[in-house]
Amino acid sequence: MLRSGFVTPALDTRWFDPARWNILIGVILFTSFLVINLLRARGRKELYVRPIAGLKALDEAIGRATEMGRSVLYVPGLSDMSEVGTFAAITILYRLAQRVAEMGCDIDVPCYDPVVMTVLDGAVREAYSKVGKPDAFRPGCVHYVSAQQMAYVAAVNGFMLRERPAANIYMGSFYAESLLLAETGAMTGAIQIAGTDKVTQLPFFVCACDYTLLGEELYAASAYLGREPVQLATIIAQDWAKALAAAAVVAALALAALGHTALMQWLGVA
Amino acid sequence: MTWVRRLLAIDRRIIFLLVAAGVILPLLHPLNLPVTVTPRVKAAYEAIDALPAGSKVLISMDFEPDIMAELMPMSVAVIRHCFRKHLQVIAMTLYPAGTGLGERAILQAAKAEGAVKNKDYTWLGYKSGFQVVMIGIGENLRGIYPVDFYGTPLDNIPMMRGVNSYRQMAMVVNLSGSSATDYWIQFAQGRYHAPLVVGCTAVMATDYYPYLSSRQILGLIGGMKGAAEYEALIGTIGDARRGMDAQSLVHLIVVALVIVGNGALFLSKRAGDSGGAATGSMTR
Amino acid sequence: MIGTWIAAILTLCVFSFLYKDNPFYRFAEHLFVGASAGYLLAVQWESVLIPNVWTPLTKGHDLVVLIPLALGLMMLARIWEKGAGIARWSIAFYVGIYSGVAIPGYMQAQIFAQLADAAKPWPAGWAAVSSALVFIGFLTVLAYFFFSLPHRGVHGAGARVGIYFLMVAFGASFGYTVMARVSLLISRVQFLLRDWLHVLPG
Amino acid sequence: MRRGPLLVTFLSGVAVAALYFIPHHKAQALNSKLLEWTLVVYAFALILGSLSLWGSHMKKVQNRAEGWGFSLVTLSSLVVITVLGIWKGVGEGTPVGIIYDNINSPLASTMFSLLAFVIASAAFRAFRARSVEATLLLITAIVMMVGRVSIGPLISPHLPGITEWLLDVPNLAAKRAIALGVGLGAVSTALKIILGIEQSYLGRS
Repeated sequence: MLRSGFVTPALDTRWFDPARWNILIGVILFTSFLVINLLRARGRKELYVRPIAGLKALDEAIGRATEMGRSVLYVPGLSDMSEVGTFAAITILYRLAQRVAEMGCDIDVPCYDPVVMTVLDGAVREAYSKVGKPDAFRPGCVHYVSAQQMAYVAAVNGFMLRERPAANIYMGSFYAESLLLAETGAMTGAIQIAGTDKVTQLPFFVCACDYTLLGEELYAASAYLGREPVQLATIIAQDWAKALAAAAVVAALALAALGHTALMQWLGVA
Repeated sequence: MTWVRRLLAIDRRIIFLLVAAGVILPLLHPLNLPVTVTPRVKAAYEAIDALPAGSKVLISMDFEPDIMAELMPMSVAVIRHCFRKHLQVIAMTLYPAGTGLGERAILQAAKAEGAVKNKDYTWLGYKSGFQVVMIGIGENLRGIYPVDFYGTPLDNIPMMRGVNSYRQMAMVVNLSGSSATDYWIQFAQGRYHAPLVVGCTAVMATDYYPYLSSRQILGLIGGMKGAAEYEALIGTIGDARRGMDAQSLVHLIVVALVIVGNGALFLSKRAGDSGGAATGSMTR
Repeated sequence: MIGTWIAAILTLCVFSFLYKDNPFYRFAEHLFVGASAGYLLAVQWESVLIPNVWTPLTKGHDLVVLIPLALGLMMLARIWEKGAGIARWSIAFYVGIYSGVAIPGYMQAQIFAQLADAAKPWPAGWAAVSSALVFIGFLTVLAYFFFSLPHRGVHGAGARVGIYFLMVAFGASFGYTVMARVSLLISRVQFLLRDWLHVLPG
Repeated sequence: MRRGPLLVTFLSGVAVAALYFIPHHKAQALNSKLLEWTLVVYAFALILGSLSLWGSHMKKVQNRAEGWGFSLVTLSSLVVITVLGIWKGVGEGTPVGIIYDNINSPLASTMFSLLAFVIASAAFRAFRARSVEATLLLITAIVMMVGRVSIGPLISPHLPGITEWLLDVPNLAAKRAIALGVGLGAVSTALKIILGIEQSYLGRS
């Protein structure tokens, strides 16, 4: 039966929405996991994280591009800052650009979102000067192409066929255009590494690219590339949260089977 | 075994020619194959069908020309269904490029069902901001849309009197090909608890099954097949059903290609050729 | 009529990309980049700069609008080399706002909504088998995504099963998507055959 | 020079995150006001982006670099449509509206339709039974493809049911676990930015 309507007071004057307790506790718990692991990471030199094939391949890809004297193409995704996948694309490029600067090969970063372009331009300049080669930075390598999905893809596809970069790297939030980019790149024979948080596009990157970072691996990538213990600590915090989430589901199911559905309700109210 | 190796590495362009033939031929000589209605599309149809006459339905057509193929016939079918049930359609879009399409869908449906502007439907047009618009509609519709697409203030439109947020709307229908749907779920349904039906491209549909099973959305129309099913439910033959014949043919071509590819791989393996070194992700 | 001809010729220019890169495709590509950039600028002018900045400032004398205007101009300062330092402030604001939106937003829609759904009691009878499989799939794919544990022993076996679930999920998604892509081609061919060449009924 | 912007990120981030939990109408008004401000910043960033686009193509034309004729096409269409759009608007019936329907729209939907071709070539290339995982991917995709079109039910009445099951069970399970992981990764990334652990977005002039 469809509810006829929902009654909320004309002007809400509450200072806290009790229905959102679970979200608040979730945020507090997660922040505490993060802080605890940051403190633990201070002293430690090396933190174990399992190898991710796609990230090892990044070094090979840049090496190959340098040997062949051809450029690396970095596609930071087709979304703006409201998608956190775009933040991941920024943090990954910052560390990747340092390797590119060290190896001395060229990098091209066509951008979809103008705000992301300004951020990436600054991040790549920072990367070049961090490895002591500020003058090797080629102004214009990070450039705005179009904030229209298919105009962007048309331009990047044209670039791939004409400039023939040796490695195509797709990181960030992608939508239906993912396969059009990846399959065009496959036609040119470049080594292709992709990573996206958009679940719908994972099958296409897995099929068309050589290596693919699945969902959460995109967010772990920048920490992996940086190897700084502080960054790796945030990944361990994510693992703790995953373990807690899995335990909460198991507990809620077990309790519900025994008749107590309190935990299940608590998870659901939002 | 050279023909096997040639088969393994068919030139892409031959595959492209096969796909082109698979689409063009059935459009020129329709096969009219049957359409089976799936539960999720039926749920969307029933959620709208259950609304009493005169209820306000907010329809947000958040798609651009590049995915109008699936969502245009779907929009026309849903809007025609609303007009038949004498529901009052408030239509809008969150995409600048969706303005022309949304208006065309409404005019096509209105012509077919004899609906009248400002009495049976209001076209609000485009407003940028995604979440800002959705939160705005929850707080104060006139703050976001002071006037409709044609510049008429909402207060001068008979059907819009008294309508200023989700509370006065019996249903929100979001037809989208992008993350707009996630935000409609998060804000319109999550924050303001508006009943929500979603229509989306086939590729996105699988990701919204969790939201359907958690009752965050009441129905889900997925892709051209969903649109064809909806056309069948309201008894019309639109572009969706004509396209389904071409779909069947192209799907069979792709399946045949995959089988041929694996057959060639099997033969070449038996002949001792390794069939190319396996590098990279799981499918290599 | 001319419009249909222009659209049809541009459609063929893009299709020519399938054969190989050629001047026709390159023309369509460059026209598209320019036209879409121009269109988006005009849309922003009409739907943001005028209603959210110009009108409140001139008509409503709403001085609060000076803040976003200032942030916008600081972003624009980036055109000059030394302007990047100034632009950093509006980038910080922009990034801060959307990080703030993301934390509760993702916590609710991506985390708690999924957990609530995963914790739903299983239906009786045969459907329980499916729910059990969903539960096992959920845990094993999660096991695959653990970073700080090597894929060895029980955890390794779990991750292995998780990969199988992932592959079935990707296969299902890929197969499911073929239809959506083919429908895009169907509508373009319908445009060429019906609106341009008039060889289709209806 | 970074202390100030980092503070702005922290304050605006914490403010908006907190406002999520405060339903007070004044708080929500502030929340939508802050989001509205980002629209204005985006508009100016778009102007900046378009100027950079103009600059890169203009340089190609001035140096008569290879393909400068095509850059002229981009420059002229950019200017014509921006000026016309600002002058006469972009809605249906305006000059830019007509240009949109006959240039932008067909180009966009035709680029999109190329996916029908590349999905076939990708399927042919990737669906090879080379390993257990690849075989699972291949079989599921074929069952899904055949099951979803009108031919499916003719082959076996259970096929549509199987495709639904594939989407309701394995696909749902894997997607839910990935969504949970993405959610945690996103919250972690956003937190790193607000707390200043991740500063690469501030870059260097």
